[in-house]
Amino acid sequence: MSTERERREILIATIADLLDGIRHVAVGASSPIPAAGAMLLRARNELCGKPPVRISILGSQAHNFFTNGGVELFDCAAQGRVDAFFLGGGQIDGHGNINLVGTGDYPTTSVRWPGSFGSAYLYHLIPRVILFREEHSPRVFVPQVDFVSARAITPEIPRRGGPHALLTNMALFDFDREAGGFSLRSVHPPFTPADIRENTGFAYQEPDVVRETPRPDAATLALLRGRIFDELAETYPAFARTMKQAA
Amino acid sequence: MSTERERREILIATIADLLDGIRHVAVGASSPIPAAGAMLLRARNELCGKPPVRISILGSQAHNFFTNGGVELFDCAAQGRVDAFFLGGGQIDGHGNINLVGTGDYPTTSVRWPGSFGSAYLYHLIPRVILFREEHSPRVFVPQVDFVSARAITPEIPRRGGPHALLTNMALFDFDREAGGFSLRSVHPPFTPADIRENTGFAYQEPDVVRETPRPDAATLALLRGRIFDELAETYPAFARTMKQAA
Amino acid sequence: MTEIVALEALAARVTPGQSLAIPVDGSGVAMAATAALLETGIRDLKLICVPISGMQADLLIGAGRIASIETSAVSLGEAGAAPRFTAGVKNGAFTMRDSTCPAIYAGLLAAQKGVPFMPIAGIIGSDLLNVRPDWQVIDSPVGEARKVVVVPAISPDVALFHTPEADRAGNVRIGRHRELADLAYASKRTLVTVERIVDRNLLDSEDSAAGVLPSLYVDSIAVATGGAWPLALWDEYPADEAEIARYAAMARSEDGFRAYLSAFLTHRKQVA
Amino acid sequence: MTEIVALEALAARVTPGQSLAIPVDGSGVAMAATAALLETGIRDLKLICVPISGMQADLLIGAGRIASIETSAVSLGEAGAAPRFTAGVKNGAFTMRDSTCPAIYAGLLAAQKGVPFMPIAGIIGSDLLNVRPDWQVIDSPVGEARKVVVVPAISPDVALFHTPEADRAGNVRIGRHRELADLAYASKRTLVTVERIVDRNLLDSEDSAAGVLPSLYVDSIAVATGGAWPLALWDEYPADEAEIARYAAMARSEDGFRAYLSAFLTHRKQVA
Repeated sequence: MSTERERREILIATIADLLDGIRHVAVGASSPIPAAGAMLLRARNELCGKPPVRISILGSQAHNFFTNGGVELFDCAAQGRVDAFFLGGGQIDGHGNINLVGTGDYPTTSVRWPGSFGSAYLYHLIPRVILFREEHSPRVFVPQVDFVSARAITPEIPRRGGPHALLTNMALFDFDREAGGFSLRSVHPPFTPADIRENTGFAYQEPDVVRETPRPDAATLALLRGRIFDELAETYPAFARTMKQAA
Repeated sequence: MSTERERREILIATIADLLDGIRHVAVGASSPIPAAGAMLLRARNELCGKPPVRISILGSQAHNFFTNGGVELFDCAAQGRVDAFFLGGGQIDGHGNINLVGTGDYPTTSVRWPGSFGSAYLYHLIPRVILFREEHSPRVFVPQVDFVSARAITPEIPRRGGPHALLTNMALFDFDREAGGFSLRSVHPPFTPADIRENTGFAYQEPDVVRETPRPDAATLALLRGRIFDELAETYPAFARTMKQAA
Repeated sequence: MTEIVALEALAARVTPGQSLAIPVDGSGVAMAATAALLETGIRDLKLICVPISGMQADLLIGAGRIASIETSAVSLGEAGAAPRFTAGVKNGAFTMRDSTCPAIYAGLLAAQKGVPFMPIAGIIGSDLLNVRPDWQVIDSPVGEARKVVVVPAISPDVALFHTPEADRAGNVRIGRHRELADLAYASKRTLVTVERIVDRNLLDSEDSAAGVLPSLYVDSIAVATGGAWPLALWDEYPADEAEIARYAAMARSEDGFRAYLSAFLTHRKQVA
Repeated sequence: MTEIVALEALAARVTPGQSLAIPVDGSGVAMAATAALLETGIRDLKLICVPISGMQADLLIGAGRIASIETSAVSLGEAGAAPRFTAGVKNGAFTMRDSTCPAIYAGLLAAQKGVPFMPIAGIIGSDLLNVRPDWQVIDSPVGEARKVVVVPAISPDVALFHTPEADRAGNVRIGRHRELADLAYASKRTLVTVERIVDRNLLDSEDSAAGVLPSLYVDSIAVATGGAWPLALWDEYPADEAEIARYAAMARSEDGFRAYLSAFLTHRKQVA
């Protein structure tokens, strides 16, 4: 249980680092770990006197700065007023493309997922899209997605948006928009680069020496286990309770 | 003074008749006579148990059913939810085209009027546009407008909107969309068909016997001078006061 | 003008073969009206989810009432996948029209504006463009020279949703949930269920008027207390997560779904 | 985040050559800020009236501060024609971009949506299409086959308006005047003057939130009591018709306009 908590804490702290420098991050519904990461950054910036961070959480009342209905997030992104967002995928390929629709032949796919949501649009418009998928397996990380819900790179048209990093239960990858692929940045303890190679179905760049993803320091953990999980409880009570209990 | 009031009362009653059968009429700002006509129809329908009439008056708080800002009237018209509207014009020609921009060579026109407002759009979309221009002179009613702010007929594209009638201080014309021109329906007393011919710069159909525009009957006058001018006072206090004082 | 009718009469306004637009969970989903609609024997609905749906779509799908669905996703959220949707897609039980959230809003906006199509940012490179031949990529005819996706107008026959209150004139309080207004503007007919009818005129004060959908856009209203249950309604009541999880579990099988549906309809009649 | 500054500082955020979007009379015209802006020595403004203007545009025109104007009309309403506008058009004192109200909204909407253009109903047959070569008539690329006008996006550098109140976080109450939100969404920077700053958070209750422009879209706020005078501000105060009529009369001549302008600026400084 404590391991599960530590796993989540590394993810949350990593997300806070990935978001550093942004002014406005939007978080989808049912995304407690991204939301906690965003809240950690907000608290940290506030404590260091750095610029404030605005967090929009879809479906939340308290973290809702929108007054123009469901379309406002999308308009806001088109206006360049959203700096970061999170996307997942039933499949994610080595080109950064994501599949939220299903596997096999469309439309009577053998596995069907809910659908593309806003991905096809937001991937073009939000500069720092963090791909967040906890399950790290060859089933998820494939050479080529069966259906491109959202494409990572479209050289034929200018765009400000696209993937920034890929964070999983095992590792953190950077995305290189020029090269159009991922490179391994760090591996979460206790995993090794070999574990990553074994569980990743697509090719990626691997540095000679692979760093370990840093564990959150004591100050970060104190902030996380206190204020952040309290703040999180408003939107994700069950998740916050579990994290608190594990402490 | 009483003559001026009678002139206006005929216009108001004529407008109520022209609006008969509509469900929603929009009235521009600074249009007390069209507004009074719409209110007369509304009161009459209510008294006879006929379907209710909705009146939107631009710039009024009490007659504002819109909650989506300045664009809502235009959207509403595009959706087919506005049945009638009023337009004027610095020039109106025999084809029903109106000019709200100016005379002479554009852009440095010799006479410049405020501009086209929403006319270019609404003329296409509102089925029963009533052209209302009190001044009846060859200067206003020209063979061909110098600038077409809004065109009455566009055979190349389907449209639901366009001119229904032209009402002036002297006469009422019907507009025939097939023929693309006006025909004289009635002349307000004390004018004669010859007066109309003399003061109209465009060609129009004239029946062998030209009717006189009916004066409002006693019941209509009572309604007008009582309830309608009271209702009108909220939006057009000065106009309503003048009409009441003249009574 | 807006009619205020019984829930059954409201449901009867929807006829077979019509396109029906419904909002996202939490925005104000008319679940009680959906039960009443199922009771009418409705069929061949062309469902339009604005921009996604959950249990409401899954119930209509499982009961075999839809001919097609246009949506950006169907999901039960925390409770996982929507079982009847997933099964139906695999069986080809209905025509699937996959979309992406802002494209649904763009289609509705085109209808709101009375134009045949709407341009939309992004999307280029997505396989959605392959499976939606009604979408195109064009060179912008004016303004900045660039490629842009265009989608056709979406003009639903009927919009159906649930909100806390309406007044007697038919004005409906939608608060910040302006997606409900987007639905109504674009639709030929709008049916609304409410928790309650209030006596005051919602357009009377500037503050309350800002959160109102005017009666001009509302055809029929019916009272349905707890009308979004088991889904959430704003700050009125939260989702009944246990009930949704129970649905998710039962609806995994066809038989389980039938049993749930039957109990759901019975429950609705008892509440009414 | 939103800054709360003095009126002079707010006016100084507008720089020469920028495009400046302003709302229609009665919606919330920032007249006090316009006086402050005139004092900065601003010039070469590209004025965008959403969708028309009155005395505000006429003052800026008369003072020789605009390079171009895009508008559907300039008029003093009951007080008649806008004298400096009328004179300026005849002299070719600025570039005139005649429009029609919904086309201005459509251009702003394109900017709000991040697309290069917007289709719009109607207009076909109008001479506006001849004098606006940046507008085109195209065959709809998808959906219903028909001709439709397309207009380019309008992305103002600055939006400037006045409303009754803002909170300390920079949320601005706009009530039903959603055209003010349309302005802010489309503009790169939004400057707002208010009658007062309130201590409560305007987003806190669902009812008041519905009529709020979130601080996300608001760059600078300044307090300007009576900031719309002599124009009306919603239900806060009516227009000062006598003052507007006085302006209309004086501004008929160049000298009269100069005298009015000088007194107007002096009056504003005394109020502040």
